[in-house]
Amino acid sequence: MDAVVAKPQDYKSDLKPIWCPGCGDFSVLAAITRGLAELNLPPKDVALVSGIGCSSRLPAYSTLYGFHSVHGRALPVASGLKLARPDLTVLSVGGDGDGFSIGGNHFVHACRRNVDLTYIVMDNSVYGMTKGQASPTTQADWTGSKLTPEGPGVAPFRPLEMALSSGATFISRAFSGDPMELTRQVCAAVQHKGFSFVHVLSPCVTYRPEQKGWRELVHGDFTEPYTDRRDAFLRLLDDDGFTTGILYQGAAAPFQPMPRATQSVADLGDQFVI
Amino acid sequence: MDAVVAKPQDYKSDLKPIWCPGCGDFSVLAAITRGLAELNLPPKDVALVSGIGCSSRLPAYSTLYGFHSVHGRALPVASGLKLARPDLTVLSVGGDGDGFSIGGNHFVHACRRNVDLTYIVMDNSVYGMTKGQASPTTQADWTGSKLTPEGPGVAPFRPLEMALSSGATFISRAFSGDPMELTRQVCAAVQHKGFSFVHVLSPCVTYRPEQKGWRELVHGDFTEPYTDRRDAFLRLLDDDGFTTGILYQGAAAPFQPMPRATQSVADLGDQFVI
Amino acid sequence: MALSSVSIAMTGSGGAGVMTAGQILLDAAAKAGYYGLMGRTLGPQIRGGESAALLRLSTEPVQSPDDGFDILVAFDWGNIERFREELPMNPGGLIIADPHAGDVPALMLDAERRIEYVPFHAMSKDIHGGRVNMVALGLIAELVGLDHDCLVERVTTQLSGKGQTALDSSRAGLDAGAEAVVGVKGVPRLDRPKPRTGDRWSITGNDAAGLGAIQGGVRFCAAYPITPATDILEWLAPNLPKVGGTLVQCEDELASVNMILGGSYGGVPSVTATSGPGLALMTESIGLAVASETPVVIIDVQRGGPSTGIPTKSEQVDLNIAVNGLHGDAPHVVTAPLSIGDCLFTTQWSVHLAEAMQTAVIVLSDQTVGQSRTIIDKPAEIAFIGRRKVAETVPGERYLRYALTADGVSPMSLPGTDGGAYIAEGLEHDETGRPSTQGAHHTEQLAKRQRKITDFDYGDHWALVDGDPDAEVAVLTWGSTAEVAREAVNRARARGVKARLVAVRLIDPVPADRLRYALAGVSRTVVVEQNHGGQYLRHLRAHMDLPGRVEAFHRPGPLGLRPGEILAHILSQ
Amino acid sequence: MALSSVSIAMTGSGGAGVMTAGQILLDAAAKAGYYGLMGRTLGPQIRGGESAALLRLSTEPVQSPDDGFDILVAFDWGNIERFREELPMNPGGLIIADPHAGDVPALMLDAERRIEYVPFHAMSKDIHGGRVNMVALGLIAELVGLDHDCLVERVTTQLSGKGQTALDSSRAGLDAGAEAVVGVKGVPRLDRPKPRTGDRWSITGNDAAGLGAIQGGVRFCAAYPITPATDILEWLAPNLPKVGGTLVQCEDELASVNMILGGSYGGVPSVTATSGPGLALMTESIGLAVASETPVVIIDVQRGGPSTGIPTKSEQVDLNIAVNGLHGDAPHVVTAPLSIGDCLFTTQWSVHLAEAMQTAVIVLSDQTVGQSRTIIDKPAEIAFIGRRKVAETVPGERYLRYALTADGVSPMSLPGTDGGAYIAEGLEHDETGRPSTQGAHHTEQLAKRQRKITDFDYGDHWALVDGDPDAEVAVLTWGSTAEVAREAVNRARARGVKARLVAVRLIDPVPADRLRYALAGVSRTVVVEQNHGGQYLRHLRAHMDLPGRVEAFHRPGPLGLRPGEILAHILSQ
Ligand SMILES: Cc1ncc(C[n+]2csc(CCOP(=O)(O)OP(=O)(O)O)c2C)c(N)n1
Ligand SMILES: Cc1ncc(C[n+]2csc(CCOP(=O)(O)OP(=O)(O)O)c2C)c(N)n1
Ligand code: SF4
Ligand code: SF4
Ligand SMILES: [Mg+2]
Ligand SMILES: [Mg+2]
Repeated sequence: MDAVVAKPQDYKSDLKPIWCPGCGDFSVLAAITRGLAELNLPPKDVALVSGIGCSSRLPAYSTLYGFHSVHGRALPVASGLKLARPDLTVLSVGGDGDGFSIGGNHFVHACRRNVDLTYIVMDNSVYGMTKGQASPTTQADWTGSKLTPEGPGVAPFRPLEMALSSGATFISRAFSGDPMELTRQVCAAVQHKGFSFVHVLSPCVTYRPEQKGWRELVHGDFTEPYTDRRDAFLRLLDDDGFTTGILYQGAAAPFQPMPRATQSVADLGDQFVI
Repeated sequence: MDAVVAKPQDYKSDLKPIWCPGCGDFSVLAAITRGLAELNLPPKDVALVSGIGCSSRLPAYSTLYGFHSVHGRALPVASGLKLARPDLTVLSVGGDGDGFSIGGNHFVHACRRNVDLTYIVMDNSVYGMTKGQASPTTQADWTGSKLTPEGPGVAPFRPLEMALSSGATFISRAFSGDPMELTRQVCAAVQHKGFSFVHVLSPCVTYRPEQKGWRELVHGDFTEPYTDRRDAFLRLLDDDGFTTGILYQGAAAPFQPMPRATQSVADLGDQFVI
Repeated sequence: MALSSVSIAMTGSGGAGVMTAGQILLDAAAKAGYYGLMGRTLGPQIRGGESAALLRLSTEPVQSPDDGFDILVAFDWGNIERFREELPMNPGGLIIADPHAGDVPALMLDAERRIEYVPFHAMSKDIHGGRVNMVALGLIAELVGLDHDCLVERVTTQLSGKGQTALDSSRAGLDAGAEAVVGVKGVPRLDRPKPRTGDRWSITGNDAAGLGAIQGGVRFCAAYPITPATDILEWLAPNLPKVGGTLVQCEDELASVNMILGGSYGGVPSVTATSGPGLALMTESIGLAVASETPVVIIDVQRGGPSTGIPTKSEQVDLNIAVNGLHGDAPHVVTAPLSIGDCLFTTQWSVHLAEAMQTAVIVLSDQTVGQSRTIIDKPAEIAFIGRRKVAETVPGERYLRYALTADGVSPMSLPGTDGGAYIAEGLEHDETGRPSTQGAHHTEQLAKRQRKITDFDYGDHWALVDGDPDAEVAVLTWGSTAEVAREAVNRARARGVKARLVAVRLIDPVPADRLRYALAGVSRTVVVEQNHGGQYLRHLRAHMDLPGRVEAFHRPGPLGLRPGEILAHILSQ
Repeated sequence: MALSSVSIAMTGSGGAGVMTAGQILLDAAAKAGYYGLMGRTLGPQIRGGESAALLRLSTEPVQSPDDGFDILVAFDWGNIERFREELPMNPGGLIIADPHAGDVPALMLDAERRIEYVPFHAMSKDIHGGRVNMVALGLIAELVGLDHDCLVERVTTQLSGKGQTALDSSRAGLDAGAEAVVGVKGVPRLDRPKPRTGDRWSITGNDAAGLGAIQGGVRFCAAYPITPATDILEWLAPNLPKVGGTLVQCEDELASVNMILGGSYGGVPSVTATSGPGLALMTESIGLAVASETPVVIIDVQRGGPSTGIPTKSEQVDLNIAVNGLHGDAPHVVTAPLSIGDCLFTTQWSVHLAEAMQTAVIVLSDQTVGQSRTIIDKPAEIAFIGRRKVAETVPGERYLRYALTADGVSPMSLPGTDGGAYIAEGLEHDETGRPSTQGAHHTEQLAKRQRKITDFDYGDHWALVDGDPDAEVAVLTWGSTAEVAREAVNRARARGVKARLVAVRLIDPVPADRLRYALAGVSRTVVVEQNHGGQYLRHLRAHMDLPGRVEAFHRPGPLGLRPGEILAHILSQ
């Protein structure tokens, strides 16, 4: 495969997605396969790790290695895999509920830890898989769920700000309806050395049909990535949540890889000899 | 008790703390009892909820109602208590490991949820109770733990920034060695309507003896609380981690209290009648 | 051919309105005086996938499915292979298919099958705004002998607010369907309903669980959505506030269970609902409930396992974790509702048990009872209301939160009470609640926590025992398989086998004496459950010797157990 | 009076150097040719609290404590009531106290007690830089007959780097202590050590577990600190990198277990270590390991429970959760080391089992074996190395990750292998790994996952069986109580009772056939364990009928079981 030029189809499996027609996640799948093809990464050397949710079904629709883990735990699984197998390209994908609600702690600590992997969150401000409850990014006054009939009543989670505060070294936002920009970000994120976070606005046409209107709201104003956290912060304070582009790219060294052996296992016991 | 003026001793139990002599947590206990006395809150109407750690032992040293829960879960227990019993004054206390490591997700979501309670974290940048491992606030190059002999290698967690990004409406920092300021903050935090977060630098003299030097580093430069998130952010970008005072106080409404009954239980079944 | 019960399946792709039609049929039958139940099965697709409504209508109260279906109405055959096995047909059962959807797939055919083609699609096209499901509904109702006016009335109620045009076209569809019956032969018809008085309810197990919780005294719920438990929460969310309670959607299950610990510590009976994966996340803090003696109720609506498993299908597979999933020696209580309707009683009783014993109660419901709907007579009032032994404290006197009482239950003081302050403690402690590592304190507190569970008087509610006093065979089961087992026992008895049903609601502690008494005299005990490992049988064995020959009868999901297979087992030995 | 073993306890407040003295004594004895072990008990204070070093020195290999102590040396009596019960004395046992610390407290006194006062404190004051613990050490060594030079040599090694002054004062302390012996009467002395060749190790169970993991092939560890498991991690952290591996400190246990799932999916054998509360948090993802067939090893160093319980003390209380704590039908493996030294073998074997069966293995160690130190002969090399059945994939051909093989183990492809890509899946799936809700797939995968565990050949390692071929009594135990039980059996046999020890390493699956064989012929089976609920006995009952009369012998901690109480039970019936 190394010599030949890879095509996006090489990365797509023949399993039919369970997604609703029109779901934003189709574009994300397409952008990932296109991005990997552009980077010409052999499918056998790439792994996709996800949690549980509509979006977390994505790995099965690829020809890559993958782990469809449990709800909220994609990032630890992905981190363990990358730490144990630094030779692989590791991506983690999932939803806003998976990543920011039940998986919120791992998100924060993965940003801090800076393991060299890419995390793509398909944010639809809803729990699609469980049929339409509020997620952390849902507006406080959204009354569309029977579970929170008066609205969740909680200020929405700010993914980019949280990533920046937590120490992520690559932060971007894309819209599933702009596949070229999304593909560009996937490529840049995969190439980034360290933890990269791509926040994708990916509409749920079934439980949040109004999100079809996102197309009108999105604007590509993060033109150049900031390299200074301060600047990125200042920029974010003006953010309306619909600005796309790469916000920030820092330069911290990625987290420790597997070291080379310097001693044989047989000698390890020597330390116990009296 | 309402008529009489409360004294700090009224809030202190006769149980001898397990803390090491010189531990910063003694001052935090003193500040809490002093603050409650100043506010003249009857001990029977105050509850202290904690997780597990040296600092989390604090409730037992008070005469208040308390819940010594499990590691990392103080905030949900405290939130549940306050939501079910809005008449009580609820405080939650614990350590940096309890609050920012295993309890990190609850911290983030408690800041967002804005339940009317006060969270006091005794931060010593170490796991005291388990004998000295790195915590999220430990410097990346601290080699004092056998578990991370080369240092944790991870950028420290920024409690104030995280609280602000997560949506907390009261954020302050104090030093256990400045009991007057700490007491002032406890009082202000308890009086704040909504979630209040008091970050206390509280040295661990046993596993981080160098923290005795914090006295020299601390400076009280958050003089007036900002009321605009932007200003607070800008201020934090210059923070060295040792600035004390009340950084921010916002005005969002606290999370939903228990409503009044409008219907009898007996009538609830009517909806199932065909 | 008139029957006391008829079973009907309707299948079709999402959007075809299978579930709506099923619900209308059930409610219309209820109005007409019948009983019945409706289960549902869905494909993995979030929207537009295949689905089936699985009904049984009956002249008598019924909460078990029949062995198979008498009528299968297929709007189309999309992905039928995925749930073919969930659509067993009764011998001589009738398939009604639409020629528009093509031939009946081979895998639906066997020797005994009869097929009729009805052009639902074409018929609906003839009606302005016509829908396939209404035509089918009209046909089915007429076929099984359900009063057409009743049906029309129900549809009218259901569609009120959708405007006259919608009503008119639906009505036209129902009429067209009813008229098409003449072409269909060999139709099973229901007996006339018996005259009954009093209200009847149409309710799902999950809604019933929610109502049971509130009737038991619950005013606080904190939870995280998970299939198939979410409906309980979605019912509680708007209903709790009506009675002065509240529900919080949490960031995860760790938060849920700890929030209800907080609420309960405050004196407000509290509940959460989840399924296997969520229960697994809660066990550390359920242990805290046990150690700190804080009453909480956790409803686990079981689904196919292990791991994420089969979220939309049913199994009785979380008995192991519910009973033994806590670390340390952590006695607590596990219950299981015995039917859709019994979700009400069992949940209410469980709140009572949790409050009375100040412990954690795990209720093992499952997808089958939780998400099925049934018609029941309006339930009688249930006396059980969660009542804690509240401490009478004396200011100035030391209050012993964990006092060593005879029954093991220590009066609990509620925050706000003078002289009652104490620390709810997860560390081992002495009677005051102060941490202690001493063996004496440890042993006495362990014994007390055990005693209060073991010595409690659970009354007659531990199980449903029914059948022959001189039975030779006992069918011993638990939870949602009870009604299936009951039907099997009744059929066996009708064939002259002396048989008894013992359907257990109290899973742990094992009510060994009562079980021995209930099983007295039988020479065979058939233990029936729907899982791969035979979890209940192992649990029983761990605690007692069962009388007679013990026969394990269990298999995994997704197809629910059927009376016929249990009957066959009973007869085969 | 010369003995083959002498037991010594030293107690004192933090800072008195009790633990240092204990460790030096043990190592010096080892150097002199003795065996022995040292446990430790600590108060709740983080620093400066009371503590005790609990030693037994012996001419023969020994890994069980004796019933009580022959000598108790008290530097002071601070908070002695908190751990009095952990300091049982042998009949005629000698208390050596410092008059400086006041009278011997009443609760230490009973009829058989003998007391000698030695002014350690005053003696140490006479030495420049003198320390109480060195004086005591000198005295004890001399009392029990340990060569003074050996002791001095050991102290010298230990203190090398602390400077000559420290050495000189320590030496002076040892000398002074040794000379004080003349005033002390009625002293139990050790027999001379037997001559032995070969290296000996001084090792704790937790260190041994770490070494076993690495020897088994582990190269990745992710974990969160928790008492009493942290030492395993603290040993692994610097040692894994030496052999090309790494350890990550995680944000919590949810992260730990999922990180090792990731590492293992990548082909690197992976381990985590925790205690009860952490294990509880891990069960959801251990279920994922089972369903996705990803090998992982979880070492649970058990502590007193339930909930936070008694973190620093030992109990065998997590059997329930380890065996049954997963939701769904989730067969996996549970093992338990049989002694401090056996932590090495059992952990290594467990890595082998996990890799061979592609499943989760939970190792039930505990605080007693984990944090005690023992002297053993250098262990022989163990053959077991984790080896996975790796798939031979053919690019272009569909790889069946979850192929239905005869033994249930499906060859696994590792990322980077051409043609081997698959999705590790926690949803139920077919052979390819694609999600499926079909009963046929579910049943066949459930059966396969069960079969690979049940049918595996565990060899002779499932237990240690020892004793009389014609035994009448079997003492059946598991994990860390094995050595205590062995001593009880040996004492019973010395008294003419025909007895056999069956100490089980393989807790689940229950090796029923092997157990029946091992218990064949006995008329009594005494099941010994250290917990309140009799968890192992219930587990065995759930799976098999035990032969003969079954007698439960169990009690909770913190005091470890003693050979004498088991012996008494054996003799009493
Ligand atoms: C431990 C656990 N809790 C809850 C669930 C139920 N659940 C499955 S997916 C999901 C939320 C999915 O939302 P999101 O991550 O935003 O994905 P989406 O479906 O919107 O793409 C939930 C709550 C689960 N599978 N496991
Ligand atoms: C689930 C669980 N994991 C781990 C532990 C072990 N543990 C107890 S306290 C603690 C850390 C305490 O650190 P911190 O919260 O900073 O408190 P400190 O002792 O420093 O005051 C840990 C890891 C536990 N009790 N429970
Ligand atoms: S429910 Fe929403 S998120 Fe899920 S597949 Fe459908 S459109 Fe996409
Ligand atoms: S170990 Fe540190 S944090 Fe704990 S009590 Fe001692 S000084 Fe305080
Ligand atoms: Mg979503
Ligand atoms: Mg700390």
